[in-house]
Amino acid sequence: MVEEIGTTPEGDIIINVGPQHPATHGVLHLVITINGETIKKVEPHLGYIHRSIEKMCESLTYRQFIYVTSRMDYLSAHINNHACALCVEKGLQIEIPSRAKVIRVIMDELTRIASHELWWGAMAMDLGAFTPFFHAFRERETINDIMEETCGARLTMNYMVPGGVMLDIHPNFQKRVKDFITLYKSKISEYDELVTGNIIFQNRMKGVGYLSPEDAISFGCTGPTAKGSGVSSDIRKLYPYEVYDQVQFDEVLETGCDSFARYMVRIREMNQSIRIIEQLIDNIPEGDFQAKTKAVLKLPKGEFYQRVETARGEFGVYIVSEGGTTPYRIKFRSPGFSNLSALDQMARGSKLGDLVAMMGTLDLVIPDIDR
Amino acid sequence: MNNEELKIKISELLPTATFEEGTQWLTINVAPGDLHLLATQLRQDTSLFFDYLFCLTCIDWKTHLTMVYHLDSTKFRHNIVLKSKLDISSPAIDTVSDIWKTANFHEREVYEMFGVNFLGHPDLRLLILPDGWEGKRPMLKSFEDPINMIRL
Amino acid sequence: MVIEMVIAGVCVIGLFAALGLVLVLMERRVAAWIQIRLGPNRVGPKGMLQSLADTVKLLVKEGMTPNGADKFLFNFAPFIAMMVAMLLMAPIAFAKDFQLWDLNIGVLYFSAISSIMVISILMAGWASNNKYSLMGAMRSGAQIVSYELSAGLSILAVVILTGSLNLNEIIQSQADGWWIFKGHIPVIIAFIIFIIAVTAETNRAPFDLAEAESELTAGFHTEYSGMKFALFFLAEYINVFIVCAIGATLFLGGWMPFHIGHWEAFNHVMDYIPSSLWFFGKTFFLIFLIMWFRWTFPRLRIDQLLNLEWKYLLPISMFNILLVTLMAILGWHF
Amino acid sequence: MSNNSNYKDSSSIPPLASGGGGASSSGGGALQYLKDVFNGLKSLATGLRRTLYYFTHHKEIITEQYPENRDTLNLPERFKGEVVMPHDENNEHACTGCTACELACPNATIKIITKFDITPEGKKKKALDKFVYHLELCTMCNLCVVACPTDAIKMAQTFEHSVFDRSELTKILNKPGSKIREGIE
Repeated sequence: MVEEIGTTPEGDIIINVGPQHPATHGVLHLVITINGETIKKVEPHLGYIHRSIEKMCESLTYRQFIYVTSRMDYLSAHINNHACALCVEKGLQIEIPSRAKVIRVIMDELTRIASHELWWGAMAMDLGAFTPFFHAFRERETINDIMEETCGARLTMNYMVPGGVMLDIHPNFQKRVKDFITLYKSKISEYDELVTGNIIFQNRMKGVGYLSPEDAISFGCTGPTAKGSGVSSDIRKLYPYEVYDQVQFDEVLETGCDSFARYMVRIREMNQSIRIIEQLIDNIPEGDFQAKTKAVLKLPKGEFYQRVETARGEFGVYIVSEGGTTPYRIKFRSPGFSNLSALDQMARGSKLGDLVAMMGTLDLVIPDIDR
Repeated sequence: MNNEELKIKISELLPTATFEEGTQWLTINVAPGDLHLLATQLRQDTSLFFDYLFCLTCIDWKTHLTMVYHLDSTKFRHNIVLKSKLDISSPAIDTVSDIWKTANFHEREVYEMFGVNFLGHPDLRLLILPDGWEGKRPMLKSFEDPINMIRL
Repeated sequence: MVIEMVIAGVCVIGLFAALGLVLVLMERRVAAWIQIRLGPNRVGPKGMLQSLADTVKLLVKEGMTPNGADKFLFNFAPFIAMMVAMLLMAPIAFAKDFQLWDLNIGVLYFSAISSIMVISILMAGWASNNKYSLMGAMRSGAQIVSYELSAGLSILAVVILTGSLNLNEIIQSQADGWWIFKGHIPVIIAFIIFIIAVTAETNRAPFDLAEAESELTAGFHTEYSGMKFALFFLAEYINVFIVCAIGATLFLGGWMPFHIGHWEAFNHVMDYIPSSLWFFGKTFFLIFLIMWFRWTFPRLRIDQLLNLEWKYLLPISMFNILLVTLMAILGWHF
Repeated sequence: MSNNSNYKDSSSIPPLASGGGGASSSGGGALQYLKDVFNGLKSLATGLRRTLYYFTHHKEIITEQYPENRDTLNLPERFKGEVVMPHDENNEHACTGCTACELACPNATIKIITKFDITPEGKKKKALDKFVYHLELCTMCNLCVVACPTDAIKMAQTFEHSVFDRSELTKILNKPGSKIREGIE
């Protein structure tokens, strides 16, 4: 008859959430211990999509390894590529043309909006509301179309190269981005109507997944996860790169420390990204889109670290060079990996349904965690 | 604090520490035995307050391993890098997961990829690799796997 | 007598199949339009035959029984779900003078039989030998038992006003106006509570915790496949139809046309519309309402679900019963 | 919450979380209770109005009916579908066989086989024999196109690459009998 399996000596049930589970958005495997509906422990098991990108990069040249990083956090592909390009440029000590800088920042911010749009839809779907997913995709598709026109791909662009960007922007680029901003502004109020203001949603989010500011720092949480706990961690503000020190934008901080605060950070961050794009889109300087670089790039012996802000938090590229054409060692500090480590602490004591809300607001991208 | 002040302060805390020149951030070489003590002081000293460990990794130099800790302070926004040389045959170092909780996962990753034994780590198990990969240390330069690795 | 029963039986089974197909298609269309999609448009004209194709697929699929499952209960559970749905069909008046079983305690019968539904879900969840299923079943048990209360109390509001448990008499009492208009505020409150409670009772989103696909993969029917799953699926839609039919009967006058007091001419025109059309129109309006909820709201958490019932719906409906009683005694209704 | 209180118990969850699903009450009198109920229902009605709008406005539908709209499908000219080698009307291409693309490729997608042609002056000259392109390995990173000194290859806008046999994805890009265009070094 029905046998007793998968229980702890205390009589708690052990459940495998994932690797094939609708709420883990990929192949995340969480082993959770529950007592009734109450979670006692969450233990992530990773590696289902681990491709050892760090080791792969050791055999690729400094031009080649950038495209691989699009496959990590595929929703922030531009920003990952950007970080690698910046790090290589730091090693080569070359200054890139200001046109390239502005294009890069616009692309980054478009990526950030696209990523947050997808997160918004997927998170609402985790909570059981399917409709927002499709509505979010309407706006996201517009960004993807813009990317496709200029970069030639929708998801893994490989557009940032050491020295600038691979191709100049498409002649339609500025017009289409402005069209997108108009569309976005007309639709963003629907997001509040459908999800943010909804009483069921607020109750599902408020007070769920408490993460104190001290813990957020200690767990190395960054991006909206830390900002939702009131921890200032925006690399764009703290250690500005490219033209972020020349544009006006606010670092979004919420003090709720719960899932709703993290949700609001992302919604407000999209508006800030729009603000940055609006400042830059009409002021793309004329000139080259790429600095002159040698055909074969060789980094001097040494160590180079570049931190950037992706849609999920701080992304770091650590290149150790021995002076050759390929990196001796590359370490990618991915935001999702650190953010995930806080999940256990957040989830203990809450209900099974809350776990979904927490994972939703951590915005986990599994290839980013596994690398 | 700027790099010079940090240098003086850290020299006071740990006289045996040596500093690297020409690096992006102040880089400190520490003996593995001194690391945990220095890390505790770096975290707790009110004028240093390195509360944010943003990167923890390991480099295989074929002759030895180097543990690298990148530290940031959310209060003062100064950064330092701690480095510690480990023996390649049986690498071991004190854990810092009691100081920074993020080190828990990062050390587990380094443990399975480089085989570094973190003394005092609460939960030193495989995190990313599947069962049966204990002690294989796939990120070492000497690692060979004819089945899963494709060389171009 | 026997021939009558056979005819009725065949009709009910035919109605079941037809309703299942129509409702599934309707659900998919409503979902698609709300989600700015087109919906099914491949099979048949405008995708009309999509649900038929799905049925064929489910029919030919292997109905697997997991190894560790309690085989008898596992295979029996979907049939209970279906039987309950069939039993509930009996007292419903589909049109004027068209009722399978004119029961003098029709309302009570409905309340009693619909509670049995939970047994099939508990059975399915327990017998599957799957932790997700078990949790879904337990959730469903807590949920259905709780929401029975407020569903019952809101039905009671109409029973108090009518003074009868007979569905036919309840319909007849609405000849000069439906209860939702005649009973104004208290009946409207009762109607809203009824809709919320039956949405929960039929395990529909936002109360679909028993399935909760983002938490429990598929809840109590995780292990079911093929025709056994189809029976659960069909039972869910039939139940939606039945509760909406009951709602239409009690609050919106069943097959009774829309009448306003003594406007003889207007009432006469309304009488020309066939009574079955009135019944199905009202029922499908309520079904649309429930589908509309499903595609708009996020799911509740289990403790919030129970809070909603015990802290909000139940006190309100108890107070409402008081109001209705007062109204019935003092004759404040129209 | 203090620094060290690691694991919150359910009592430390702010009151909102334990509030009802229909509304959030954290104390207060009957008036507050009714207000919560009303505000809750209002927020639900806002959402319902939005979805009803889309239910009734079919012009907003954004579905692309893909196989049917093949003819009108317009891909941007930069879209990276696969690597092709354009040939002109004389069956001539611009590839010198310099292997710059082969070196630039991160996945060994391109393999260039060269041969030696005899020029009219009687000298031996390196020329392209076969440009082997493994589409199944390609990640469309565009590095080969950028690396090509003579613009001999470019990205095509095709994207329907499914085949039944994997070997069909290995392509030879230079057409049979083609030769290098005059004047390209």
